[in-house]
Amino acid sequence: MKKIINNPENYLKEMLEGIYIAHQDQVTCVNDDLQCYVTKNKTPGKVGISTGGGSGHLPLFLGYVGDGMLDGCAVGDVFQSPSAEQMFEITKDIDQGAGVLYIYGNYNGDIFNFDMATEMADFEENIQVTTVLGADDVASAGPSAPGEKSTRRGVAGIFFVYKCAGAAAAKMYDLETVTRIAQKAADNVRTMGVALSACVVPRVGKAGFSIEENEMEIGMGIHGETGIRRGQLESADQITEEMMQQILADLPYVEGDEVAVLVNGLGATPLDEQYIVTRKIDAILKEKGIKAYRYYVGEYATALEMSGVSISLLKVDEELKPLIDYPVNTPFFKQM
Amino acid sequence: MKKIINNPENYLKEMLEGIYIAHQDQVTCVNDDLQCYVTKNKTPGKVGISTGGGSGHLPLFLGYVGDGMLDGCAVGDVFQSPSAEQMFEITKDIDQGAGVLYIYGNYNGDIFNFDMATEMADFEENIQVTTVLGADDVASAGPSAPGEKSTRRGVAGIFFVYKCAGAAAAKMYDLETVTRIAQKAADNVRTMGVALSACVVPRVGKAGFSIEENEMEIGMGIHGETGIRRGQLESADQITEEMMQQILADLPYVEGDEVAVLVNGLGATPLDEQYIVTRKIDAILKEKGIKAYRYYVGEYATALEMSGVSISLLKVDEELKPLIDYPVNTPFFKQM
Amino acid sequence: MLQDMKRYLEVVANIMQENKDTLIEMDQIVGDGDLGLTMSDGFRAAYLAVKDTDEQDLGKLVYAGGKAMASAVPSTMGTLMASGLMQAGKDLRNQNELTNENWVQFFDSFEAGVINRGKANVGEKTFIDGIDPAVQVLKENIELPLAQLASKASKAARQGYEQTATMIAKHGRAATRGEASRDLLDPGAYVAVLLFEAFEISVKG
Amino acid sequence: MLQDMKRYLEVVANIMQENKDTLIEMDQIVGDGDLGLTMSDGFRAAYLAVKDTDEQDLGKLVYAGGKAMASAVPSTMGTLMASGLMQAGKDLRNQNELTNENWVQFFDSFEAGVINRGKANVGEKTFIDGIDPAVQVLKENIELPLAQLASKASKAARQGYEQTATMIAKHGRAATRGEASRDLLDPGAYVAVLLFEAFEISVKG
Ligand SMILES: Nc1ncnc2c1ncn2[C@@H]1O[C@H](COP(=O)(O)OP(=O)(O)O)[C@@H](O)[C@H]1O
Ligand SMILES: Nc1ncnc2c1ncn2[C@@H]1O[C@H](COP(=O)(O)OP(=O)(O)O)[C@@H](O)[C@H]1O
Ligand SMILES: [Mg+2]
Ligand SMILES: [Mg+2]
Ligand SMILES: [Mg+2]
Ligand SMILES: [Mg+2]
Repeated sequence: MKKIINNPENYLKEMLEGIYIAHQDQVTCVNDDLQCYVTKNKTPGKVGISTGGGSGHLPLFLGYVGDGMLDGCAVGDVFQSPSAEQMFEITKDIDQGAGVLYIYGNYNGDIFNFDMATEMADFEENIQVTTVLGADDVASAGPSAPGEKSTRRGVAGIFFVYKCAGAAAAKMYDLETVTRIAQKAADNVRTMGVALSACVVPRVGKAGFSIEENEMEIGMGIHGETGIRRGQLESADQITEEMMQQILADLPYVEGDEVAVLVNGLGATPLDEQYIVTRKIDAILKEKGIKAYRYYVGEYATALEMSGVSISLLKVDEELKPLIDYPVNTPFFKQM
Repeated sequence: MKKIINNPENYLKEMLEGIYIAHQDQVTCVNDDLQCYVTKNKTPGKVGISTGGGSGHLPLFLGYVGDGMLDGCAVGDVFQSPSAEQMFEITKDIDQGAGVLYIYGNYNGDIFNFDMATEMADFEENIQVTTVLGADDVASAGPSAPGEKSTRRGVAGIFFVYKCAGAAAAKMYDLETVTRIAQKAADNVRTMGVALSACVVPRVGKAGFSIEENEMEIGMGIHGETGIRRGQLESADQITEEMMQQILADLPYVEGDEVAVLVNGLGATPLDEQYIVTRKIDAILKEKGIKAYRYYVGEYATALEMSGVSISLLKVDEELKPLIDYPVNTPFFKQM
Repeated sequence: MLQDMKRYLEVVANIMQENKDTLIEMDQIVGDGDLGLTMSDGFRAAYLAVKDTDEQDLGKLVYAGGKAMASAVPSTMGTLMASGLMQAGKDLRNQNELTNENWVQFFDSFEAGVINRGKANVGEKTFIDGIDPAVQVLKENIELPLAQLASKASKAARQGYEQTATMIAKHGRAATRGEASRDLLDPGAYVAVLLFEAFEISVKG
Repeated sequence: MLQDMKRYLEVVANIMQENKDTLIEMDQIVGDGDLGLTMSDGFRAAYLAVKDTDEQDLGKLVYAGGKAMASAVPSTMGTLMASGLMQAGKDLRNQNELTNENWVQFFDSFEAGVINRGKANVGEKTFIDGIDPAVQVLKENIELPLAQLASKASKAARQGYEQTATMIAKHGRAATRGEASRDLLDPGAYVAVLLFEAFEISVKG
C-alpha cells in the first residue's frame, strides 16, 4: 500500500477536515458530523437534492454539492454506505420547503440505508422524498425488463443525472418535475469502463484483486467488481471501439441523436490518455451520424488510484440541453 | 508500460486532437500546427501572455490558456521543449498590440528556444517581448545569490505566476506592469514535492528510475529528477511537516504573512490524500501565525502517472490578492 | 438473565473479529472485501452499546445494539444485520428472561428483519440461506435443552451455507456474475454460520 | 565535394541511431532519458533535409540541416546541436569543397554556435568538454591527411569525455545534483565522441 496517509482508521475524518478547511466559504456539515456534508447556500422554495455513497471516488459524490447541482451528500467510509441517520439529518437540513430528491447509485447498502432514511423523513418530519437511482453501467448486467428494478451498478454517468436535476432545481421547478427530469437523464445515460490496475482500500491495506502487467479488464466496476472481459491490453482506439459498441447498442443511440459525452479518468490515468480516447469517440460518433453536443473530460468519478477510463453518453433533447448548459459552481466542479 | 494509447509516436498529436475537439469553442491552433495552441478570445490592447514546455504535465501548460490567464502555449513533445519557431508563431498570433510576456519554467531546453524566439520576434516583427521564469522548486538547488540566475527548476508554483499575470493583463495593465507583477509572484512562490512512484515516457516505454514499494523521494522533479532525500515512506503528517519546513524557511514566510496555497497531485495520487495533506498544512500555518488566504487543491501540474504531491506557497499582499481572486475560464481551470 | 444476551453479543463480536480475514477473503472473491471489517466492527459496536447498560427490557437492549450497529457499519450486511437486531428488539419488547422461547423468537425475528429490509428469498445465495434452516430447526426442537438446541441449529446453518455453492446469486455485487457465481460459497451465509457458532459457545457456559 | 558532408551527416544519423539506447540510459542517470531519442531523431532530420538537395553552397546546406534539426528536436541538446550546425553553416557560406580547412572550420564553428547558445565553459561537464579538445587537435594538425586528422580528433574527444567523470555539472538537469554529479560521465560529451567517430568513419571512405 503506497499512500500518503496517516492511520488508515482516520482516513475519512482527515480527508473531510481537509475539504472543509479548503472550501469553508461554500460548504459545511450538519450537527458537527463531518459525514453530513451540505452547501451553505440555501434558496427558500427550491427542491433539495441529496446524494450519498461510499468514499474513494472523489470528486464523486460530495464534489457535486454546490450552486446549480446538489444540496447535500451523506459521506460513507471508503466504499461503504453512510448511515440512514446521516442521510436523514441532511434531509432535514436541506429541505427548503419543496421536498427532497435522493439521487444515488444502485448499490444494496445505499438502497437499504436511503430506504430507512425515507421512512424516517416521512414519519418523523413529514418531508416528501423521492428517489432516482443511477444504474448506468452497461457492463454490470443486461437491461432490465420493463417494470423490473435494474440490477446495473451506478457509475460515472450519475454526473449527468446530477447535472440535469441540479439545473432543474435551480430553475425552481417543483419536486415532481425535478424528479421526472432526473429519471429521464438516468434513463438516457449509459456508461462503460476499462480498468488497467487495482486499487487499495486504506483499511484493508492490499489490493482485493490484481491485473497483470499486460492485461486490462473491460467493464470492471469502480470498486473492482468483475467486468465482462479480462484480456491483453489493447490500443486506445481498439478499447474505445469496444466500449462504444456496447454503449451505443444498449439504449440504442442512433443516427440523428445528440449526446453529451463524459470521458472519465479512474484516478491514475493521465488526462493525456483521456483525450486520446476522446478523439476516437468523436470519430466513432461522426461515423454513426450522432452529434456530440458537449464533451466533459477529466476525473469525475474515480476509484482511488485505479488506472483506467470510462465513457458515458447521455442522449439529450431540447429539454435536457439547456439543463446541461446551466452554470455550476461547486468547490470541485465549475461550469460557466 | 500500461497506458491507454495507440502508437507512442502519435501520442502528442492524438492527445492534442482530442483537446481541440472537446474545447473547440475556446481554443484553436496557429497555421494548422497543433503544437501552437492559442485562445480564440482576443482583446485589442491587452498584453499577450504565452507559455510553453514539454507535455506530460496536464493541465500544465496549455490548460491555463483562456480568459483571465494565458493567450497561448507552445506545446512540446513529452518532457521536451517546443521549438523556437512554434513559439514565434504563437507570439505573432497573440500580440494584441501591447507586447508579449513569456512565462515558462527554468529548463535549459525551454530557455534556449524561447531565447531564439525572442530574437525572432524582435528582428522579424518588432514585437516587444519580456520574460519571467518559474523557478520555484526549493528542492532542486539552493537560493541563488543576488543578481545571479536561479538554477532552480520550475514546478507547480508557476500556476500562481500565470494567475497573477493573467489577471493583471485582463485588467489591461501595460507590459511593464504585467511583467513586474509576474516577477513579483515568481519571487514570492516556493514549492516542494514528494514522489512515490515513477512515470513512463510513452516513446521510451519503461520507467527511467524506480522507487521501491516502501520508499518515497522528497523533492523529486516532475520529470523524475533526483530529489533531496530518498527514504522509507512516512505518514502524511510527517511528509507534510518536512516539506513545509523547507518551504517556510526558504523565502522565509513568517508570522503575519498571508499565503495562497496550492496542493497539487502529481497524477496517480487520489484527491483524498491531497486533502489529508491540506489538513496538516493548515495546522502548521496556524501554528506559525501565517494566514491561508485561499486553497487550491487538485491536479494542477502532473508528471504523467507519477504518484505524489507537491505544496506551493505564494506570499500575497494587497496587490496580489485581487489578482488571485480574479475570475478565470479556461477549458481546464475555472474560478468564479 | 439479560446477562446471557450480553454474553452472546460478546461472543459474536469476538468470533467476527477472529474470522475477519476469512470474511475479507471470501468477500474479495465475489464483492469488495469489506465484509470482515463491517462484521467485526458492527457486532463490536452492538456489544459495546449494551455491555454496561442497566436496561432490564430484553427488547430495548437488543434494539439499542441494532441501532448502534446501523450507525457504525451502514454496509449491505451491516444494515441487514442491524435490521435483524432491531426487529428482534421490537418483538422481544417487555421480555426480561432468556427462555428457549425467547431465544427462538430472537433468531426468528432477526431473520424477518433481514428479509423485510433486503427482500431476498431462500435459495438466492444470501445470508438467508444460512439463517433460515437454522431457524426451522430451532422452531422444531424448541423443547430440547438449550445447548443441544444450539448445536443442532448451528449444524443446520452450516449445511445451509454449504448449499450456497449450488446457487446463483440474485442480490448484491455477486449477482452481476450470474452463472459464474454458482460454484462460490456465499460470505453472507457464512456470517449466519458464525452467529450460530457463537450461540453454541455462549450457551455452553 | 558536398557529397562528403551529406555522407558525414548520414553516418552521424546512423551512429546516433545505433547508440540510442546507450544515450537513453546515460541520460536517465542524470536527467530525463530523452537524449537517445532527440539525437537520433534530430540528426536524422538534419540528414534528410540535405540528402536530396541540389544546393551547391556548403554553408547553406549545413544551415538547412541545422534548421531542420531545431524544428525536429527542440530539446536542450537538440537546440544546441542545431545552433552548432547553423553557426557552421553561416561560417561556411560560399564554400563548396570539403578541404581540411573547411572541415576544421566546420567543427570550430559548430563549437562556437553551441557556446553562444548555451554559455557553457570548458570544465563544466557538458558537450563542450567533448568537442573542445578535439577542435584543438584539429587546429594543431590541420596539415595531416584527413583520415589521420579525424582519428586523432576522435581520440581527443574520447579523452575529453572521460575527463567529465571528474567534473561537477554546472548546467541542465545534472547541475541540480551538485557534488553528487562528479563521478558520472556526461552524456552530452558522449555525443561529441560520436560526432568524431562518425567523422573518422565517413572520411575513411
Ligand atoms: N438482499 C439481501 N438479503 C440478504 N442478504 C443479502 C442481500 N444482499 C446481499 N446479501 C448478503 O450480503 C453479503 C455481502 O455483504 P456486503 O459485503 O456487506 O455487501 P457489499 O459490500 O457488496 O455491499 C452477501 O454475501 C449476501 O449474503
Ligand atoms: N549550456 C550547455 N552547453 C552545452 N551543453 C550543455 C549545456 N547544458 C546541457 N548541456 C548538455 O546537454 C546534455 C543533456 O541534454 P538533454 O538530454 O537534451 O537535456 P535535457 O533533457 O536535460 O533538457 C548534458 O549531458 C550536457 O552535456
Ligand atoms: Mg488522480
Ligand atoms: Mg490523475
Ligand atoms: Mg462487501
Ligand atoms: Mg535529457
